[in-house]
Amino acid sequence: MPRIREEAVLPRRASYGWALILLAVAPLTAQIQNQPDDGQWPMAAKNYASTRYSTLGQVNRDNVTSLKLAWSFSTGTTHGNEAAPLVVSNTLYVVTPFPNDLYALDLTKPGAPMKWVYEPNPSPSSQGVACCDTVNRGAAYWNGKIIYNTLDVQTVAVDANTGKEVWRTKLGDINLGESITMAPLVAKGIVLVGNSGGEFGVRGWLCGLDAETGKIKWRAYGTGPDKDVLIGPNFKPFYAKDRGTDLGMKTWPGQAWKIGGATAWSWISYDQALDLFYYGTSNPGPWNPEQRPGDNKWGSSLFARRPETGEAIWAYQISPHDIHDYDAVNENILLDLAINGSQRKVLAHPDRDGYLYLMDRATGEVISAQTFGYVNTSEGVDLKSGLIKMNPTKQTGYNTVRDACPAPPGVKDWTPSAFSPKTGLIYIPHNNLCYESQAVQANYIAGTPFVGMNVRMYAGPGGNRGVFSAWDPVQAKTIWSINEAFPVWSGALATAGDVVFYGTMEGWFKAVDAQTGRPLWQFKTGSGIIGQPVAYKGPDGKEYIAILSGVGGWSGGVVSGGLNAVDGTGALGFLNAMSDLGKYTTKGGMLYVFSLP
Amino acid sequence: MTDVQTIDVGHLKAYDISNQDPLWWGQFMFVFIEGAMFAILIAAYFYTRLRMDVWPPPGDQFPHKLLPTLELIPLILSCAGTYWASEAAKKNSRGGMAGGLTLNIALAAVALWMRIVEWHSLNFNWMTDIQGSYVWAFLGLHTFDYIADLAFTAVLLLLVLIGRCGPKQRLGVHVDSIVWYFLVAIWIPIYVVIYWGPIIVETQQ
Amino acid sequence: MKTTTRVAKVSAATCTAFTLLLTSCIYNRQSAIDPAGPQSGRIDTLWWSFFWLLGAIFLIVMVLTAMTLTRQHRGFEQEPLEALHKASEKTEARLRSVITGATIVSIVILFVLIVASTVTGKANSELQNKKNPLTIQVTGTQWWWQIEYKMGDPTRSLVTANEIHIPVGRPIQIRGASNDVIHSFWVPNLNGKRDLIPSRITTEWLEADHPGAYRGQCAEFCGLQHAHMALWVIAEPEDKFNAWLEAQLQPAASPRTPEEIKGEQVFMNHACIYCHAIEGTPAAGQSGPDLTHFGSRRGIAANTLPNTMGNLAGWILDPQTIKPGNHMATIEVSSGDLQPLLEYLESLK
Amino acid sequence: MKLTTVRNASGLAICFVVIACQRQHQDIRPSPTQLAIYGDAAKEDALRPGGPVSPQPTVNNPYNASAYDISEGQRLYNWYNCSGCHANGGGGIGPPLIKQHWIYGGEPANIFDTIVKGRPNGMPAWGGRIPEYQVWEIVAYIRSMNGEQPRSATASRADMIQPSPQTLVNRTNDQTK
Amino acid sequence: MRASQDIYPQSVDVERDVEQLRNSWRHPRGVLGWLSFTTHQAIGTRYIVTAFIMLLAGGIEALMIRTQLMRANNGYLGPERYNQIFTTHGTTMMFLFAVPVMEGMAIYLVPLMCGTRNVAFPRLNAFGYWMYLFGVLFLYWGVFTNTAPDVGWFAYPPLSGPQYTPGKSTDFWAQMITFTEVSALCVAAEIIATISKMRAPGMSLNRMPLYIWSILIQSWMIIFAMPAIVLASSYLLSDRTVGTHFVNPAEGGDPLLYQHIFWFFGHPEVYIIFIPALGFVSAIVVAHARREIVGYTAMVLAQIANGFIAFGLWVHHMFATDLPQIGEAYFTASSMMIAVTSGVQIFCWIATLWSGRPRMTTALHFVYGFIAIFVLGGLTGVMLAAVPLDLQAHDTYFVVAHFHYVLIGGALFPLFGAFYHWHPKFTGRLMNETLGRANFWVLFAGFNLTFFPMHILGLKGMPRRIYTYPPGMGWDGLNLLATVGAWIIAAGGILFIVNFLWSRKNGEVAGNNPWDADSLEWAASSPPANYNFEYLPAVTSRYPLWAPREQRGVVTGLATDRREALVTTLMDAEPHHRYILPGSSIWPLISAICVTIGFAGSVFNGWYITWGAIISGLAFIGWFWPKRPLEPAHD
Repeated sequence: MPRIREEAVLPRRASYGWALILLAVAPLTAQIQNQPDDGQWPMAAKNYASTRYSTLGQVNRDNVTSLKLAWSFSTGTTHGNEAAPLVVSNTLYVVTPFPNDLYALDLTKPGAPMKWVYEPNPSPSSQGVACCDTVNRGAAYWNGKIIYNTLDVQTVAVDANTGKEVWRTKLGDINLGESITMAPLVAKGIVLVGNSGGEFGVRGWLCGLDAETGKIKWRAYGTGPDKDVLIGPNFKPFYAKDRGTDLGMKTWPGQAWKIGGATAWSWISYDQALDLFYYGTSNPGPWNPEQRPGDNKWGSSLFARRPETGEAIWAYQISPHDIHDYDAVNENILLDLAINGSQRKVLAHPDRDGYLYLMDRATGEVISAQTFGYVNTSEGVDLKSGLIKMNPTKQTGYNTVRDACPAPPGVKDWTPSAFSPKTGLIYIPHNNLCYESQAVQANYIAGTPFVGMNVRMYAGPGGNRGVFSAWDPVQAKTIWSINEAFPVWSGALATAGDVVFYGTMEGWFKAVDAQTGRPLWQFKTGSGIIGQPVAYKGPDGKEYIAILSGVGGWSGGVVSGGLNAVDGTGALGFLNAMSDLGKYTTKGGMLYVFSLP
Repeated sequence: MTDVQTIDVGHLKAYDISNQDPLWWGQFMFVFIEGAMFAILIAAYFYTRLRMDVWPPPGDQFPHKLLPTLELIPLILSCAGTYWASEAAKKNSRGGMAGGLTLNIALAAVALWMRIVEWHSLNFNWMTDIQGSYVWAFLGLHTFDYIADLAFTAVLLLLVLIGRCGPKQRLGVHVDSIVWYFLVAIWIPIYVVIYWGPIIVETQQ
Repeated sequence: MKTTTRVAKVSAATCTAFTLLLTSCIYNRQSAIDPAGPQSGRIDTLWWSFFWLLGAIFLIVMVLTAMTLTRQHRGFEQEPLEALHKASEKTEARLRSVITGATIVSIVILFVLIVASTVTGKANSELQNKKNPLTIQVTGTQWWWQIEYKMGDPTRSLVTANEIHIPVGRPIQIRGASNDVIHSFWVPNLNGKRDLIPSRITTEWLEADHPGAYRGQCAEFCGLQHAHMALWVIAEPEDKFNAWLEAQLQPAASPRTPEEIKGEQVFMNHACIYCHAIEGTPAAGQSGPDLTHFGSRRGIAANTLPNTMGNLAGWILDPQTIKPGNHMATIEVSSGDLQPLLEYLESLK
Repeated sequence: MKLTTVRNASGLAICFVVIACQRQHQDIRPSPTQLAIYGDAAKEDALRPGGPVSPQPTVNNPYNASAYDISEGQRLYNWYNCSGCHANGGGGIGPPLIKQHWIYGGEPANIFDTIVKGRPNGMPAWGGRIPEYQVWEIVAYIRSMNGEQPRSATASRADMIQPSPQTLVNRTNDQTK
Repeated sequence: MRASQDIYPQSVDVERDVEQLRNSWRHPRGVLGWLSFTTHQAIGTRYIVTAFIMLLAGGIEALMIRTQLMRANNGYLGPERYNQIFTTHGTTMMFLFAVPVMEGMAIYLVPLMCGTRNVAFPRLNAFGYWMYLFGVLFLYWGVFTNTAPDVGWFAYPPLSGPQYTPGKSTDFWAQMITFTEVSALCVAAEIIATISKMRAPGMSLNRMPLYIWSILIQSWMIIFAMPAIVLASSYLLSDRTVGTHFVNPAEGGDPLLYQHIFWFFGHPEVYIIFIPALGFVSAIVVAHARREIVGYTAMVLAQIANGFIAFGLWVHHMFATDLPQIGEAYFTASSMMIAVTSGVQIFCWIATLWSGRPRMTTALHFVYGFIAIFVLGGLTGVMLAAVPLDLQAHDTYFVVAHFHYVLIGGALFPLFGAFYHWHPKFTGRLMNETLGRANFWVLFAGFNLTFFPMHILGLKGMPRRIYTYPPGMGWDGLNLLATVGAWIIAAGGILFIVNFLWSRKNGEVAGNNPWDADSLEWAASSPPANYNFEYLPAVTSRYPLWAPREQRGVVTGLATDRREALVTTLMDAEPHHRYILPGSSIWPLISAICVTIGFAGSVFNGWYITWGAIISGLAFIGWFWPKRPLEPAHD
């Protein structure tokens, strides 16, 4: 799951990660979260709460129609450009897909010339273990350093001014199928990095690194005994189903947990007040559920941990025995909302299984879980037990299962949502896909995929493959939605100007009214958009909107990887749904920056 | 020696254009075989159908119903031509046979054209999935028989027109009519299966 | 000497065939009429009742048929058969009533047989109502058996191959599945056969009355090596079974001697690792039989050969001669590597 | 394709006999493996500095056009996880194998080389582990994906959900061209 | 007997009529002429000869199988070859020998027994034979090019599907089925038409010989059963060649559906084979016990019931597939019902023999052998109908023993009996009785030696279709015994061939009715003239040749200068109208060749279906194109 999703999610997630990292960089972060926006974008998600909300209001619903291209920059790579650019101190940083070059662009000069470029030269072989395109979702700024991950399982810190490498740490082994595509987050001086490779039979982990030295302080595995998962005496899951000792081992047959996935390949949020960070783990491996009876903890689970020690405080397994590859890796937006009259610290998690989980982020209690798209693989979440009720007729296995919705990319994949405090709405870029599948025996060979599923995806009810919708977390219902032909695989951006930005895979960059969803403005970029839009205040005081264009990822592999749609089971079945993408867009890799004239 | 008993049949007709002729029986047998095959195929279709949780299989369009339903009109009317020709054959009326066969062929050709147009609009083929396999089997087998009989009827018409039409050929016209009635009659259940089958048994969701 | 043996065998077999059908079947490790469980026991009883009843009918019919030769014309001599080619009305009527009577008798007998058969079938299906069943999934694969013990607790699930251990006196549910073509699971001493059909799960219940090793074999033609697809069912007392289960649940024994250590490396560095799994090592291939406790098994290559080091060497070096067409790759193992590999594999008790 | 033409031309062809023999041959007892790597078997680049050279030796696939070995190749393609990256030919993590343009050459010897030696951008090197004869069987299967094996030697489908219903039509048409 | 004026009415000119009949029924000359024959004697003979060659081929394959299984771990045949051989053996015996030989006998005998001149559609008859022959050549072309099918005569998917059996071997098998089913359907249709419409005047349904009844029932069974195998083989073939999904479970197909359809054909197939054989037995018993059958009505009803029940018990081949128990009970009951209907017939024969004056000819020897073997096979069949027993015996040598007892006992023994019985009619000479009896006893002993031990082998756990077995299973001795038996059967077969060849030249000249038998074929000369009868007979009883002379009759008034027969009504066989039979023609062969090109080519390339259909269509037009002068209109 992690790998698959990664491709799709790259642009937005990257931004999110960057933002988080910046926030983590101590005093600055606190300010960003709690004080008026300084117009910077220090981590992929803009802030620790992952709201992707910019308080800049210069571009508003009235004048957005006159938004013009200010300048552009080619990333020189044509694989999925999923990253969010960072803007710190009048410099814009952008990470490319493999070979993961880092560009620093000087915003003070016209046309934003390049200040420096950093080339980490990751091992080319790592491309062979990137499940869903060789994407990277972005960097994080911390204390004068840009910190990000390379595909070949390394984390690097680069001096933000000079582009010199500060430290580099190797965290895993590509020969075991590991890779990293996520944007790191820096909290309390700890760089949080998780691996990818849930489709390669890796054992998932999340590492805490010292942001100054790059030393590994702790490593929390996604499977295995409690000491590996860093579950200790303070671990208090809300639901009985998640309590017990060594569940990460006892819910697996034999030694299967050692190759059981549960990676952390996507977003991390951090609550400074509670001193907890939140992330989700990927699917258990292999995808073929017949080979791993049991709940397969801690695959497809949400974790709350302490940054310094990595110690788990609570966990909630969203999809026990995840049969549909519904990782739980999607972003967790940290909000303070009035629910039933009382103010609560919540976490909004739009999951791939189609439910938007609103949880108490201190305890892990699910407050509400409602579907935000068409779902027939499950019939609801029991708030008492925290268990999801799966639809038995859609259980994948050796017999073909047809018409299961949502498809493995979920109602929503990694593509991060934005939250606007002005409207109180969450803006969700998501999919409308169903699939048919048949399990086949997955053979484990280290460093090669460990999946065991033949899949064909196709458009869900209505025929549109993508949706962009606004969700009211309090009422738990969709306020408005826009259908798109292709899955909406970009991140979302909400601004104080009551405008919401997102991109489509045909290459349109769109602005819509945050209240009503009315389309306001659109611009056709050179390639399909799967990146994460950001807003920043330039040295000239103007508000700029930036977006990476460059199709790819899991969904766009048909174009970026030159895949052959004759085989619909290609790209883990996504090819079947995307066979016509090549008629709409070609490869690309370009940063577009817009402003009012 | 005593003579054995004698039955003189010299006065009997040398042929009989009716269901008493062995040729009629032979033709009936083949119709029967075809009918049995289509019956098993229809049974197999529903057996398969009931084993699937979703029908039609995802991705397959629901077949259009307008054109195939309209197709029934020329198809059923063509039987009138057949009937006319076969009655004329009994009465040895060349004009009647020619007229009947022409009408038959013309209407059948219209129906065939409509069928092929509709066939081309299907978004699945035999390799797509099980429904595709069955629909193409139905259409393929029936259309094959249909075209074959149409060709045979055309040859009969040609014989009638050029005057090489003895009792045997007239018997042929008569016998051909059962095949045609059969092809029309069997099309109706096939039509129901192909075009209404996807909605006859309720599928989940 | 061989000839003598064969002659002896021939004469023994001849006796068996024609005189001692009963005794010939008493000892057999893969026999339908040497029952070792309640299921096969009932079938055995049914078989013998059918055998005696139908055998008697056969004899009666044969005697009557023979009598048409020996007693011909009795009672009819006076009738002018040659002229008329028929008997008197009286005789015809008598014959007709005899035929009618015989028909009625056969219908009654068949009815009895149907009832007996249905009752036996019903009784055999009762086993599934017994408490404390053990579920074993048997997956047929060209050409070996994958055996999975399905416990409620996933950590106590077990994967092995070609050898099933069961506790005596406990009902066993066999869930039959197939990875490729149709196979049939058949351990005649315990119960009848059940097809393993891709896309379906079939079930069969069996139980062993007393300890023993019972051989089974694939009974549905499944391709080239249909003949070499055997398995053992080993029925043991509950405590012995539990001990076996505990041992099997452990990861593979670590190699101890230098030879074994080298053997492990040989295994990991050849294609073996792609297809076979040894729990506790990086080898986790699923395409071939699980070898975690290979050394404890009775046979290799789906019991084509007894599990000895010599046989194993032959099997590794040239599997296609021993079992032509099977899916074990012919890999090249150098002579220096072979012995350590053998020792390592045999050490996996 | 060519064979079809031959058949059409010769009507009831005696060559059927020959074809059938060859396609049907089941070499289930492969010759001992050598694990030789045909490093220079085929060049990836047509350009030769220094002017024209004498023809390169080409290594032929011993299992070309053998139905049994193509099907064995298909089994091994899945067993050795080729399908994990290349799916059923459409690609995903790895590039597609149903295609016209080969990064490292599409001749049997090139594909053999690619499998045995690996390629720098993520293709693992399988040499030394997968026996040589099996590599050739996989090569034969991969070539069949592109219609480069006689249709009479390739399977019409496998017993699994099919790669792509819509586009398979075109694929078949391509093959019959 | 020569045609002579004295036995016929004075009103006819026998000399002239016979002369004209000879002319109008004369076979064309030359190779091309030989290929154009359409008389039922010629076609029937061709069927029988081809089928016996297939019996020889299947027998050789059987010997190879038995030789391989002679001892444990035998290396005579490898698994590839063994699987091909046992598949070809089963396929040959079921499709290329048993059904065609029964059809051949029917084609030869039915017009004679019905008292008419030819079958209703002589050219279709020739076409059917050519299709059968090409089917034979097609399969054996595969066998000799190492493309023999190796998936069993039942070819269960998925093993026989595109994934697990690459190459063309199974396509050859499936297409061979198409050939034989076309042939069988042609024969069935023309036999039904002949029996229904062309019986001698007076031969009402209740006067039809039992053999005619059995063939009528068999033909109807073919009509009902063959469409199922058409579908099953088309499923397989189209899945294999063009990628349909009829048996692909992943895309919604079902391998068990194939089994259902296959056995919906496959079980009746067994009855299709042995119901005519029961007809042989009835004919032989009546003729050689020299008395009318006891319980004619019961026999007829039992046969009809057999025909119906045969379609209701196919699932007993599938008990091991875990079907619902209620269904199993039904199929157990229906399977056992067959024992009643078969039992009635056995009782009737025994009663007939009991009350008759049996003449212990070789033919009757084979009938006695038949009763012994068939009853045993039937009783083991009753055992197999019981689900619990079947679950043990299914797919073991017990079943092998059972169906060889039923098929060899139930079909081959009567067939040999029939051959000895009708040989004088076919050739004009009797077969040697001494050799014949030797032939019977060797066959009988060899048969039991081969197949009886297999019952025990099955119970001792030996599965079918294994190419070898390990030593120490307790199977060695019995297998050796069976192999010895198989070689003894082969010796019996050689005796038969010797007898046949010897008798062709040296057999005693038979005369029209050497057995003083009852049915009409014995009224024709031996061998029969192309036109069978100078004057078609008329009938007033069930046993026309045993009727007093004053009750016999003949038909006059049929044209003799062309091939003309009489059509009678269905029930009472009243004369209705005259019917002109077509003469010799090369077109059936041309059509068969065109169809063969389509069928054989489509295995390699789907377009051959289209091209084959077009050229076949042209050939059929040629076939039916009216030749000048048009036949006269008499009305």
